[in-house]
Amino acid sequence: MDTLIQQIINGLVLGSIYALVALGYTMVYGVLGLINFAHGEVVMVGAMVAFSAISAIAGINPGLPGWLLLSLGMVAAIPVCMAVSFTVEKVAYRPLRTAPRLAPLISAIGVSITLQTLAMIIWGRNYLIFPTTLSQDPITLFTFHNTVADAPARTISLTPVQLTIVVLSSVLMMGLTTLVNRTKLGKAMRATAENPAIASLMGINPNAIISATFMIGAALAGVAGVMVAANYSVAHFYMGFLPGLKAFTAAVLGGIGNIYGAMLGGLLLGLVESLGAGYLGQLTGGFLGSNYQDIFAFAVLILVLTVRPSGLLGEKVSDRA
Amino acid sequence: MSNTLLSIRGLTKRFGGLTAVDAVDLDIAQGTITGLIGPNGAGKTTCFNLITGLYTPDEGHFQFKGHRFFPHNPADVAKLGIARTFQNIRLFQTMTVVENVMVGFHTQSKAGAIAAILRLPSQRDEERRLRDQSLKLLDYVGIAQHANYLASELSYGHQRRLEIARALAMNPSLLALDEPAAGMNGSEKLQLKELLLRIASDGKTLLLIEHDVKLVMGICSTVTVLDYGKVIAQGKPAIVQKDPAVIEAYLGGLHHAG
Amino acid sequence: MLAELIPEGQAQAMSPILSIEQLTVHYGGIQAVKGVSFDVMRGELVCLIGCNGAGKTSTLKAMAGLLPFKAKRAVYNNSVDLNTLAAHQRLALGMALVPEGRGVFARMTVEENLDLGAYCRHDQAGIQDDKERVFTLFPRLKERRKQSAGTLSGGEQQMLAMGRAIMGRPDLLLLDEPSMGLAPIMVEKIFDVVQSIHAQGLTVLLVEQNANLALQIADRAYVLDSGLIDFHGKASDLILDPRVREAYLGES
Amino acid sequence: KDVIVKIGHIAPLSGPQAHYGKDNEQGARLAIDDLNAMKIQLDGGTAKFELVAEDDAADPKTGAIVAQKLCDMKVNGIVGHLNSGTTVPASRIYHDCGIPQITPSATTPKITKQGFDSVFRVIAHDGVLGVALAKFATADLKAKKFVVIDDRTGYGQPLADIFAKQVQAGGGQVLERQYTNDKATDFAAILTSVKAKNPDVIFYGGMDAQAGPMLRQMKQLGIKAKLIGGDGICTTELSKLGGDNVGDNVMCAEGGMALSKMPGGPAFEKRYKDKFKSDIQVYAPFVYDATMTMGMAMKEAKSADPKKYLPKLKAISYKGVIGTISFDENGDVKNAPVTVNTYGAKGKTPLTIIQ
Amino acid sequence: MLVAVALVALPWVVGDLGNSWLRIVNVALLYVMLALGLNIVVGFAGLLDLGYIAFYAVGAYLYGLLNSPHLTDNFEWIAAQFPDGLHVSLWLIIPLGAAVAGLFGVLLGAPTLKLRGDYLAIVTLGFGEIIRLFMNNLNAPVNITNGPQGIYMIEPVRIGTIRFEKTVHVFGLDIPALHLYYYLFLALVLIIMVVSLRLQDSRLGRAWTAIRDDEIAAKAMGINTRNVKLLAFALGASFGGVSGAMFSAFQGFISPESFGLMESVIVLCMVVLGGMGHIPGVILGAVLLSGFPEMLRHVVAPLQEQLFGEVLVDAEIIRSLIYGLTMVLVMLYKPKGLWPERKGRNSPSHTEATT
Ligand SMILES: Nc1ncnc2c1ncn2[C@@H]1O[C@H](COP(=O)(O)OP(=O)(O)OP(=O)(O)O)[C@@H](O)[C@H]1O
Ligand SMILES: Nc1ncnc2c1ncn2[C@@H]1O[C@H](COP(=O)(O)OP(=O)(O)OP(=O)(O)O)[C@@H](O)[C@H]1O
Ligand SMILES: CC(C)C[C@H](N)C(=O)O
Ligand SMILES: [Mg+2]
Ligand SMILES: [Mg+2]
Repeated sequence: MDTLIQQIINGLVLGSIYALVALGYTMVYGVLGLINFAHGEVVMVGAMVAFSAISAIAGINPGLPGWLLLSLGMVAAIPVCMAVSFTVEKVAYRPLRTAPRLAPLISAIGVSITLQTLAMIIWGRNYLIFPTTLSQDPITLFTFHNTVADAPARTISLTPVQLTIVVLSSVLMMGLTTLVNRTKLGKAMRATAENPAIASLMGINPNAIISATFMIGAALAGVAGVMVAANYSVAHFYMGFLPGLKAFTAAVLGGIGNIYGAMLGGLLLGLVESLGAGYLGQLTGGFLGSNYQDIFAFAVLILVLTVRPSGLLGEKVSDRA
Repeated sequence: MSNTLLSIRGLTKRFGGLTAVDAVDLDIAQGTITGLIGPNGAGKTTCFNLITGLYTPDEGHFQFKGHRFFPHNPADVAKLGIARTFQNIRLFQTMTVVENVMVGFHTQSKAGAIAAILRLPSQRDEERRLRDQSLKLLDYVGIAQHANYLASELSYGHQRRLEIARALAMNPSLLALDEPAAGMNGSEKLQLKELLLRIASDGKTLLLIEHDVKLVMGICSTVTVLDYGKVIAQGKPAIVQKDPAVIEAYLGGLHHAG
Repeated sequence: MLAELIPEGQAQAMSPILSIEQLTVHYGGIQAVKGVSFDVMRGELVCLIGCNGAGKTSTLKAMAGLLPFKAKRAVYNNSVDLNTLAAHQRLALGMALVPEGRGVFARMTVEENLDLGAYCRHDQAGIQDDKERVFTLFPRLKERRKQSAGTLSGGEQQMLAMGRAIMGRPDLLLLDEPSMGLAPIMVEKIFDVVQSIHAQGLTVLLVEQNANLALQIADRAYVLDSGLIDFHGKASDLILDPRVREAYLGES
Repeated sequence: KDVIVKIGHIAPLSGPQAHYGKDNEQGARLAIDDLNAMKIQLDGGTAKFELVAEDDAADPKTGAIVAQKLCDMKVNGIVGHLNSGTTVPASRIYHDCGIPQITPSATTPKITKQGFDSVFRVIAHDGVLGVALAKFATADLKAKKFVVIDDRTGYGQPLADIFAKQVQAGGGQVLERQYTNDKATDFAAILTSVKAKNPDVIFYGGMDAQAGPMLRQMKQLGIKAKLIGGDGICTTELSKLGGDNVGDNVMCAEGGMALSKMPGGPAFEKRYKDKFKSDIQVYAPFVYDATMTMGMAMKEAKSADPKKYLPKLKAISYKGVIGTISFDENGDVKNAPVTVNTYGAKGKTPLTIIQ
Repeated sequence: MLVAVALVALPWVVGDLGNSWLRIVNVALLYVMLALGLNIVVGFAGLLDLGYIAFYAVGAYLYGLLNSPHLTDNFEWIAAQFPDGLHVSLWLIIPLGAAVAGLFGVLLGAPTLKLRGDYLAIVTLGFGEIIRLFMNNLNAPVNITNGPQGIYMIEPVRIGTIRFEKTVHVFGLDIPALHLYYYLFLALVLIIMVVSLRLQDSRLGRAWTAIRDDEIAAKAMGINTRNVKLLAFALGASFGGVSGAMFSAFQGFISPESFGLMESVIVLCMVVLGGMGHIPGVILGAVLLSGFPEMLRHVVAPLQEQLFGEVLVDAEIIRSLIYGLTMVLVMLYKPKGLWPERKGRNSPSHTEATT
């Protein structure tokens, strides 16, 4: 029981991060139909910039409390991420608006390699130790009574960092939904998503909307990057790859282009991975272990897509003929 | 009727709460031109989509050339001998005009992967034959001079003609045209009318959705009028045209007068 | 020369809202519009007719900023140079296009589409009034207000596209084949609408294949052929012109 | 007169393992400096050693291309590659063109069992390390219950397998096998399930970049078990990567003597830091020794010609930073000592040496 | 004709510059096969496949398992059947590799049929990863793939009595194995190219393009989209399988790390960068993207040395940077690829007609 609950918590923490990153994928996909392969790199940039900022600030003013440092780190990281994303869109994607569908994808892959290399030049190849800002000591939420003597305490716990991750991403996600549904910007985003040319006839500036979309996604990715680094205490130029891949998977699972889908997909993927790693052994009588965790996750994805070809919440694109 | 090519009974399609096609009965006689008209949103295109297997009917029975069939899958329907054009033109944009027509010959040809890889004489003959026939068809619809353009480079009206040529390539028993005259001016419509009549006189059966009343009334032997998914009138054009319900729902004053 | 073509009543409003000289439009290496000149006077209903592929759509798209073009002169409202204006800046200046093939936002509801038409406006009350006006013009849209536009029938989409343009309260409406794919009763309706909004003072540049109808409601017309203006004149003259009758009205 | 002696060094310098690669390269650079300082006389002149450093991106195919390039260049010897996966295909190429190769860090046992007499290794292979660690865990630590985790790489998996097998042979019990990958940072799920098993010892077959965060997460979950692992986690970096959960609960083995125990050890560490302004990652000392060993063989042979110095290399006995290096008939370093380290206030410290 | 002479002479010319160039050429040829295979799926049929490398892996493992001691070492009954070890002839392995990979293509393709565009991409990506993960993990409970350690000692290609090893005497000539591989790969590339060209310009090729342009219209033309798509998957996969088998033989060692996601991505880049759907373009893309980084390897460091007298920025960093930026720039300036197909009004025949 304790294990199950703990695994669910693990899954939620992981899933919150996936969801934050997946939102960026989904929003960009939504407006441009582009898989922004370089989105994972924005996560990395967020972590790296926060690393530099926090190290610098803590160097000047060692007495500052952790939460403040972390916030300052984010304040530094978010604009940089947004600027990077803005520039990338403008330089590498915008000229390809009318190009064949795969051209921007290849451009994005090129950007991804470039950003990684730049990060390697700026921050070096080594793993960076991300300063501890929020405590990583567990808060015990619940203790079970032991039935066996001398067994370790059976507890359910969560660290402040993890708590922050979950809370922060929930808040951000709620904010984003409001933005997209309630504001004019949101409507303009959806219009641009469908047809930028026609949107421009409505007086919407598609370029501005697309830039805004990229920057919002980048801000979320930046937050995710900082939180990932804070949670695992490491930052590395390659750290964007895995969350990027996972978040992309999550976005598709939920129905790419749909922001609720990204959130649901992210959380679900986190849970599937966590429960898969934790229980695959038991489920298969020890035949398959956690080495099949990713296979399991992909199998779930494929299964979902066979039943629902547009993801969980993706709208069925009606084929009017 | 013995010479009924396609007969439909009780065709029904619902989208959520909306019944787009509501218990439609339709008989198409061999060798005729049948008109399907009705106000916008009446369910005409939906009928086409149902007959050609793009949508699955909620209810309905079909008989084609005297045999029962159920349109599950567009490819099967096509093989059966029903070809269509689309209201919102659907050409193969990156292919040339002549290639588009050659795709239309898909069911008429058979060379497979092996034959193609080995360039068997039979395959080469077939290719040559297809190309020749395609060019003839393009000539037939009057756009042979654009054979090597990309389909996307054609203007709207020419794209419509290409769609007809592509559908004809399937050598269909029934050719279903969804608003072929849309976007054409009066004289172009006249040319189209000639083309359609020629196709009919060459032995094809036509099912025609069209909003140009003059055209429909001029060439159709029977007309079915849909409104809100239901058949509100059916019969000879001259009679349908005078039906008050049709005037009210579809024709309006202008055409009534003229 | 123009003066004599323009109906008496409108002579006082004889300032051009759109003035184009030597417009050319290219698609890659292909020239679709090869040097077209025309004017639209404030309050006029001008009609552009021509065969398939004559370049009508290309001309309108160029006006709306959807296609790059070259022109010796392309001036809107006496002062605005269209060469320097991005597409999205035009509606705010009063220029709206209802594109060929309607271009409704398929994944949005009818109502959202209408709201987007008023994207540039900020007068909530006025927007609401105009929406009601659109719904009165096209009751079908009111019935379908929550349906996503992609599932509307062709005719319904055309109504929506028109309605959406009206929501922007334009001064100049560019209409690309509004009757295409419409039932006769609907064509009648659309032309009524065009006529009535024109009567209310809106300037209209209408591209139509249904030359017969178009010439009946237009003040003046230009005839386009293979990317060039063949001739132009008063609509009431052109409708009787044998060249027009043969080539565009389908009478021999 | 200078005689140019080219030593090829190959490691991933781009991609996710670039930090290990650069570390290795820097180890080699130090050795090249030292060799040059020694003004070795050979082939009728003073040897001027040059390092040809190449990137194989940890990709076997690229590794083979680079190997071919170095063959074409007729380098005098090879130090590398870093990964087993690149070393194996490359070794065939070096062998075919008769260039001796010493790998400083590729630890798969098979490398030296291909029957190539020109392939050497200065590091204890996974067999040695795994067996030693298992002995240590069952005999010294008296641990009974184990959970074994590996990163599914060509390094971590065999090491973990050998450990698990040996532990069971020694009467220990492997409660569970868990797996992760070499790019992961989140281990909460597998650790939660490990926690339920309540082992004495967790063995990790993998690298420090994963072991560090893993240690932090063990603490977060309240896991008290000890973590032990091989040379991949046996780094000074680990104490930083793993934060305050890196102490005497962590034990790791490395082939060779502990750096701090060797005469040249601390000095080497300091020189490295001074020169490259960064900490040693993992294998730099091994690369240094491999390069030095090769240089020494040339010195003894008075020639940089492979045919001449290869016999000397086979028979060499060189006192290096990590211990005395001499090779057995396979080319593996002979009775390499294995040092088990733990972590204390001053970072990594040797605990015992298993001969 | 000139081209033919050039192609035959190439290895001797290039071989003189250094065998590494020839190895680069050989690897490029393997990529050409891969890219041509993927081109069928992506370029012709418009199905975005991000897991294509799985078929390469299947071919590689098939060859590896059937031509190495791995199976006989691990399965007694196989050893009993084949006391001399497994040696499967090239004439059998090529069709077998194509067939097995093709079968996998169909298996992978089947569940993706209903999916569109980018959903297809992620599912294929997932399949690719699943295959790699299976290869990485199927070393226990029975050791089928040897897991992350990969398969060693894979025999080189053998045609009759000729073993593609070191230098071979044929027709009284001494031909290095690299040259023989070159001719073998070239022959395969030519076959695959001709097959591709013929397929493209056929009823099937048109059906693929039709599906790519408008699936609904294609269906309405009576095209059985399911079968035609599966055929694309199968044919594309079979080219990948052949390429993989050749890679296995050429390399002598394979491990799952050679078949990661990035590899699929790179092959996709080759197809798109060269000119999707256009066979000469795709070949160009494959040659460029596989050769380019290796060319940079030979250029970047020496150039810096010439210009500045020393290597200022690490060569591999510049290499990655140029590689990434090139992809962006090519797309920006040539969004349809470096050598796209020209059809329609812009086609060569049309421009000729007008001038
Ligand atoms: N896929 C769908 N989902 C929901 N509603 C649909 C769908 N397809 C059609 N409809 C609705 O069904 C009704 C009939 O549409 P249909 O396209 O058949 O009309 P139509 O008679 O062809 O009209 P038009 O002449 O304007 O083309 C319309 O109200 C339309 O909104
Ligand atoms: N995207 C395009 N690429 C290449 N050529 C094009 C493109 N769009 C249109 N054309 C060409 O430009 C010319 C003018 O086309 P346009 O669409 O402006 O004509 P139109 O007068 O609107 O015709 P229609 O009445 O058929 O709509 C035609 O010859 C057409 O083939
Ligand atoms: C850097 C390490 C992962 C190398 C490892 N020792 C190997 O044999 O591959
Ligand atoms: Mg319709
Ligand atoms: Mg037009």
